[in-house]
Amino acid sequence: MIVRVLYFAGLRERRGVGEEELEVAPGTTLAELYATLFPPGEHGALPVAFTRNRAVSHGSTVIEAGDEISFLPPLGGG
Amino acid sequence: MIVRVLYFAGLRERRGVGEEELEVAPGTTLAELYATLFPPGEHGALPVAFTRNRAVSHGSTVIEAGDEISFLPPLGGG
Amino acid sequence: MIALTDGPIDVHAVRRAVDDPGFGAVLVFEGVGRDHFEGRPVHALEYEAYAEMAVPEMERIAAEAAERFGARVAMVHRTGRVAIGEPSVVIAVGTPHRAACYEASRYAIDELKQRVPVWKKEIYADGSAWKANTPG
Amino acid sequence: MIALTDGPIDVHAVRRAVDDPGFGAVLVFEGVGRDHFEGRPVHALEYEAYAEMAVPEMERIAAEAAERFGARVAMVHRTGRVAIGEPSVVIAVGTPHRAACYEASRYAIDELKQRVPVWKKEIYADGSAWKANTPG
Repeated sequence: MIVRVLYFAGLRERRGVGEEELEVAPGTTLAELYATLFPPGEHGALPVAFTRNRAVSHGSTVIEAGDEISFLPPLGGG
Repeated sequence: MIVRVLYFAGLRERRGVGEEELEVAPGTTLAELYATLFPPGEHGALPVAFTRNRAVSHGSTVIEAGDEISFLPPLGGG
Repeated sequence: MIALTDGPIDVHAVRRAVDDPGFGAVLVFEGVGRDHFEGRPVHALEYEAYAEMAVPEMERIAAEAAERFGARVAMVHRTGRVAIGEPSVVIAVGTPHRAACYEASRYAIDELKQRVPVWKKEIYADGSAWKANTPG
Repeated sequence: MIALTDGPIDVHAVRRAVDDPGFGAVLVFEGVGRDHFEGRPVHALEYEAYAEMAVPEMERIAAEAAERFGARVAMVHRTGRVAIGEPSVVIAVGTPHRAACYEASRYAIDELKQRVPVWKKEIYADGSAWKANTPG
């Protein structure tokens, strides 16, 4: 199934795009997709907040077809 | 001796002028001058801060020739 | 910038007086004439100051805020008639970080109300009254 | 007025959005780009937002401040490049009395920093770094 994934800040730079459509296997969770897209480096994975359809969600949430997914790095607004 | 007296807010309105020069007997205190100029009415005297030469002073301070005297009603700035 | 003025306060000029490339936080406080007091309509305000004492006292408050909070403070108070909705006082504060900015701004307005010799008259449809600040 | 903008913030317009004849206190907070961070010179800042989440979150914060403090809140955050000395965020708050004004302003900026999905990059002479807010 197809989902839309948005990237911001350091994750956008690592991924090289601001957003893309991805094919995801049914049953995949947000945390699993994140680990696939951004395997931990030498300093470990960047801690992120998971969002699904523009609401904060949990890593254990199962992704559904058509979802808009994002991983929010630590915030820096203000 | 002559002193300069400044009036503000309600005291200015009661006195009818913003400032004037007054003849004061040597040895007069700030509180005595105030009581003379503004005898307590039915609601008593307005509580004031005494100033002498642009600094807050005490009612017991003895006035000297050439002083600039004022009686500050409760403040309302801001 | 520490001043009294008998015309409208140039809020932007007060704000600019605390510009500094090392400041990450700026707060501009405006005390504004309200259209009512305890349910009674207020038509305008009139302020009066003992200028020769008020300006030095405002300067002392700004210096205290600078020492205590590392803040730059600009402060302008109106005298004369102030229309409803217009600021009677504007205080701009700049600091490197925001916590000190809020503390310094609050300090400046609280001390101004307690210490600076300025008086306010509320003008009603059928009269007027001098209004003192309540302590604290 | 709750918005993101990729150009300079019109501070006066944000201020005007909280005009009300019943308000006796108005506070305008500006978060401003500083020229250094921990001793290192900063040349500019770059902000990025998840706009579809950031604007609704700012609206929620403004609604919370209205309910808790009786405040009207206007809030605009920059995206893109922000020069040193320019505001990256402007928050205007109006209330009948000043105590609630300070509380509401502080609430709005603190919550914005914790909850609104915006990111900041510091640009140095020789590189750049994403800078997260510290909690609390």
